[in-house]
Amino acid sequence: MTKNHQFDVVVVGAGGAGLMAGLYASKTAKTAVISKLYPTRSHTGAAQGGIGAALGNIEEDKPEWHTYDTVKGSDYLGDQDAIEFMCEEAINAVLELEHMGLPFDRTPDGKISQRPFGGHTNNVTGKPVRRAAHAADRTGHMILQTLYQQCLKNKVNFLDEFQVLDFIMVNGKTAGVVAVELSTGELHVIHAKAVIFATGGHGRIFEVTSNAYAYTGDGAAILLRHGIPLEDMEFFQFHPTGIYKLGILITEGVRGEGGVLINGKGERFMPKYAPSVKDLASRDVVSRAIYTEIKEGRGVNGKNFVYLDIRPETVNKFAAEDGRTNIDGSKYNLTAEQVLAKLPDIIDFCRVYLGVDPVTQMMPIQPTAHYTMGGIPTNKFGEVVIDDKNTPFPGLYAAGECACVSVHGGNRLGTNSLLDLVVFGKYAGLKAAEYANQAEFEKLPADSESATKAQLEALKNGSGRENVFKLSNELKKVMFADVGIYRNEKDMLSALEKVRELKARFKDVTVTDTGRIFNTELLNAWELGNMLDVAEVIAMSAANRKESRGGHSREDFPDRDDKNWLKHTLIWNKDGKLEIGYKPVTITKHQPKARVY
Amino acid sequence: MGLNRDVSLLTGLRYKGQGPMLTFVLHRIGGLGMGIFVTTHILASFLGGEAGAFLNAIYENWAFQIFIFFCALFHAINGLRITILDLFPKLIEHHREAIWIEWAVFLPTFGIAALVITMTALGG
Amino acid sequence: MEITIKIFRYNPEKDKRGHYEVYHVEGDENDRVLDILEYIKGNHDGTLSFRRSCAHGVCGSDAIRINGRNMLACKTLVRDVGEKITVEPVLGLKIVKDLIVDMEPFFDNYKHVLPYFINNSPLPEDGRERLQSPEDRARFDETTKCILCACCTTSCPSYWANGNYYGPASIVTAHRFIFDSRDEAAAERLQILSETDGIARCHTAYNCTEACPREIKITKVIGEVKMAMVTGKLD
Amino acid sequence: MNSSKSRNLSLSERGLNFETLMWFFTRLSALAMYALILFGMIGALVMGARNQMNFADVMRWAFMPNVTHVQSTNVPDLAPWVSVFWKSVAGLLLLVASAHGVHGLVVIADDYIAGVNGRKVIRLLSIVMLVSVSAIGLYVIWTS
Ligand SMILES: Cc1cc2nc3c(=O)[nH]c(=O)nc-3n(C[C@H](O)[C@H](O)[C@H](O)COP(=O)(O)OP(=O)(O)OC[C@H]3O[C@@H](n4cnc5c(N)ncnc54)[C@H](O)[C@@H]3O)c2cc1C
Ligand code: HEM
Ligand code: SF4
Ligand code: F3S
Ligand code: FES
Repeated sequence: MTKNHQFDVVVVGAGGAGLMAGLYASKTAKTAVISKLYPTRSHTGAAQGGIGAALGNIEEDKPEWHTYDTVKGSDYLGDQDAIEFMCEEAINAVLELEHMGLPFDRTPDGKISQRPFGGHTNNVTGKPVRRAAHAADRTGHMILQTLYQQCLKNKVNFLDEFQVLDFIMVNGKTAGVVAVELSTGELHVIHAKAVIFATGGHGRIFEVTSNAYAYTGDGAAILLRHGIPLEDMEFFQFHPTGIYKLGILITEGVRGEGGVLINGKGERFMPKYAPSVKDLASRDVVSRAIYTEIKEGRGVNGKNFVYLDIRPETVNKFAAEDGRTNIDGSKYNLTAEQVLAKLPDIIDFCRVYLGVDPVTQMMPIQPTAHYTMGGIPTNKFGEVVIDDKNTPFPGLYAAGECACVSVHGGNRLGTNSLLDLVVFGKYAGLKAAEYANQAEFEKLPADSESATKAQLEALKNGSGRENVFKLSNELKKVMFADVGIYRNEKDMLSALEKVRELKARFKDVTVTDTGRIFNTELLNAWELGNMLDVAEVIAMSAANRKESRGGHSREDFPDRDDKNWLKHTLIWNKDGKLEIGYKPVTITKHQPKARVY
Repeated sequence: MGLNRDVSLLTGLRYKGQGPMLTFVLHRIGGLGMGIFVTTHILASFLGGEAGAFLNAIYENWAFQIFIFFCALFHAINGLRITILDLFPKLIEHHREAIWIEWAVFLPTFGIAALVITMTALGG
Repeated sequence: MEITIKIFRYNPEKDKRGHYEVYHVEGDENDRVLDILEYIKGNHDGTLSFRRSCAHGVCGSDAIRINGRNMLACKTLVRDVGEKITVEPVLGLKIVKDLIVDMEPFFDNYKHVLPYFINNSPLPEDGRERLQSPEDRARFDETTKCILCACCTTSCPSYWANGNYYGPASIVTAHRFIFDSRDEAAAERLQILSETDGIARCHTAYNCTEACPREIKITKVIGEVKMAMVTGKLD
Repeated sequence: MNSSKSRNLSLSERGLNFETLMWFFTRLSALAMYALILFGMIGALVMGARNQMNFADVMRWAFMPNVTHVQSTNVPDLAPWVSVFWKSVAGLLLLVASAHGVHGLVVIADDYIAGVNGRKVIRLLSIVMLVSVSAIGLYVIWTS
């Protein structure tokens, strides 16, 4: 049995991007927000450190500097028109969040407080600048809560715990989505004029990850199956500081507050790799530095981790060496109380999961898979564009981590993702409503849910020779080892082969749960299908790009190659075969130059 | 479909709520016990006669006296703790210590009283 | 080490009532209870159902009863609870399947207390932020941490007795706004909480405070709201 | 900055309804009972209870300074105990305690009975109970 619904705009995903889109679309169009998790469970809630905007609340800052830092951070792969747009919009976006009630931390004179973050600099002096607006170390949590609350206030329609399984496309236009209601197992066909995908990333394809179980790349995989390309999928960010083994994130805010990285010999090593901003270099740079230390035998006790140290005495010693001062020029002096007040959740994570108290002990950390730079290609209004000429697909939008605008290019700057969500979520919502208000509903085909049914049936009726849990573990291992922080031709090709083998074996998977109500086993299996599809795309895009840029660093091509590779990768699924194409990068003011921190 | 939300008394009591939940339950029993006691007692004095004598016989029974004394003393001491913490919410952070003190006052007092009542009852 | 884990199982499509199933798995004292559940789902019984997402205690999906007390499966390590573990769904909400309960009533209660920022005064003329001193911001910091996991509400004896009670989580949310110096609807929220199913149903049983994985001192927070009702003081 | 301006709600804005007032009354009556009980206890001791009464009797007197409670002891002189003053103290304690106790029962009932009608019945019953217990109690105190 299938249930039908009709909305002008449907938003898939209720994280920061989805809620912002829902909030804005519902102002003028009949909108529903669909989410497989209850909205407040979305991964936006995990974001810790802050949201970037050149508010200049503490010291001089300008959107132009923010733009430049973002372009440089992206290793010149970001589209500069979109970056300019985002950085200009940033200030109002953050102020709007404040007006919605978001409890930002405050400066002594009552303004939104800001802290330094990796790659944020004063363009004149080159010194770190305080740009990350924050609410303790749970900025994402506060954004998610605040946006959800505003949606409740504005009576936005929610379909909670509905998982979207397919996109309905009619005559090359958007017609809706197919979703399963988790609590009943019933399929729902949701007829819509416009659909906005905001399903987040796919970091769960890696073994050590900061990402949620829900990060299985559903949105990207669904659209890929419908012939929509994915952009720059080889660019995946590995965050330097994840809790050893578990991958749980330790925010860059720790280094923003003065924390330093220490290797197995007890030395601070970042000055070697980034002489001017040191521990606050861009993430790809720091992750590689840690890896290099470990590879050269300077991990702790020969293991693959190093320490992050926020103990006040260490911080103050190095702050004095670096000449770091407070804004009024006085000596930088961090106290244990300040650590507790500014980083309460981090302290809590370390105590719970490591039994380590960061105020008196060092934290064992290793790089962890963190953020999907690539994704569904869009322009700066959130419209999905499907070719190298940026032709929009009618009625289809994407925003947030699943989208690739591209403002993050080869490497995302810390705090720019939350910014991306609110800015592009808003414009996707506005544009979708505008489109829906002048478009007609496409006629739904009679069998809109049949493909979905077939997919699910196949999972229920496989031969049972394979097990979802084992396949996904194999996938995670190979992706982390071979398409991880350092890459080379041989490993990537063998990974690609392995992923294809896993895809073949996936056909022999059977789910044992035959029930309808909360059949999480079935949906986990379906999600594994998405992860495999996405992983194949990543491995193939990565093997194809023969240079090092941002998060994509190759041992066999260690340098950036602007002559041949200053272009976005697009990858299509044509009848089960992946095809690669390219589109140019938009460059306005900032010509590529060497990237040193 | 699904199992209903009812929580039986037994299931509820088995929840490992630690000290404070225990004081909550005992406070409730104490309040109820006293309420019943006072009502019956007043009724007994009022009615007099046979019914009165019967009720009087119950509450003059030493075991019942110990129970009532338990109710009264616990309810009074715990009630004072609740009152103080409620009127000064800042102190609620120290509720564990407060409950420790409470037991430290209650147990010896109740112990001595129970002993006295029992000895009087057995001795007389 | 070998971990013996007893799990409450209920399949709504087959069973009339729940039962327990015991599993023996190899594990480490640093494993999360969630890791063990995942392992059992992957290797022993795929039908075992529970909610989870972030796996590090920030999304609030996996509130369950472990050894008789409410906790997040992802924030509880074997070393905290020992190698004999009993896992059951939380109390006071309808059990839908295995460890999954119907959260709707919980969120309905949440929606009851106007859980959103209300300020109808004009914005600052320069379009910038409303100002707030660090002290005023700190006043409600504690209650901004809530992840709506329901560990508190489903540990509350008063909520077990009466599902109409708004429950500690709703009061925590109300507190977050009542004591925010920028918010203007404290009075409405206090009126709502003064209803019979509101704050009067709290008898300071402290189970909520003990259960909160975000270490919010819920009973204290409730006490502050009660006193605000009596004194009218919001700072 | 609009900070540090203390925020206060007027009486009508606070949610000071019956429920809240009774919550507050329960705490105040608890304190009042403590005061009265201490007063009774000191009274008993001053009047020589130390010599003629045992611990349980002092307690009895404390919880209800009522002459009938003394009759059953071996205190010979009942005269000071029947004064209007002690009758008033006993009466006051009775009133406070029954209001406290009856509302306590309502609180317990409200925990389990959530229906609108059920709660109405409870309130009605509680008023009947409060009035009758107080009346009977006062009668007993005054006439004994
Ligand atoms: C630990 C951590 C810390 C971070 N810290 C920062 C930071 O400090 N600053 C910063 O800028 N960025 C940070 N980030 C990155 C940032 O938080 C994320 O990129 C961002 O929150 C993604 O938001 P989103 O709205 O795109 O997706 P999400 O918030 O993850 O939402 C995805 C939504 O899609 C729904 N969904 C998914 N698939 C389906 C489906 N098939 N059907 C229906 N619904 C579906 C989910 O239920 C969910 O509601 C951090 C990320 C992590 C993991
Ligand atoms: C010194 C004497 C007393 C003190 C300090 C005291 C204190 C309190 C307090 C603070 C409460 C509120 C508990 C809560 O809201 O959680 C309470 C409840 C109650 N009291 Fe008393 N009390 C005293 C005497 C009495 C007497 C004499 C009776 C009986 C007639 C009584 C019956 C009750 C009842 C029935 C409740 C409700 C219990 C509940 O909600 O669980 N109390 N008491
Ligand atoms: S107050 Fe604590 S226990 Fe209750 S819902 Fe919020 S986080 Fe969970
Ligand atoms: S457990 Fe319940 S009774 Fe009050 S203190 Fe917590 S809400
Ligand atoms: S899985 Fe997110 S809180 Fe446990």
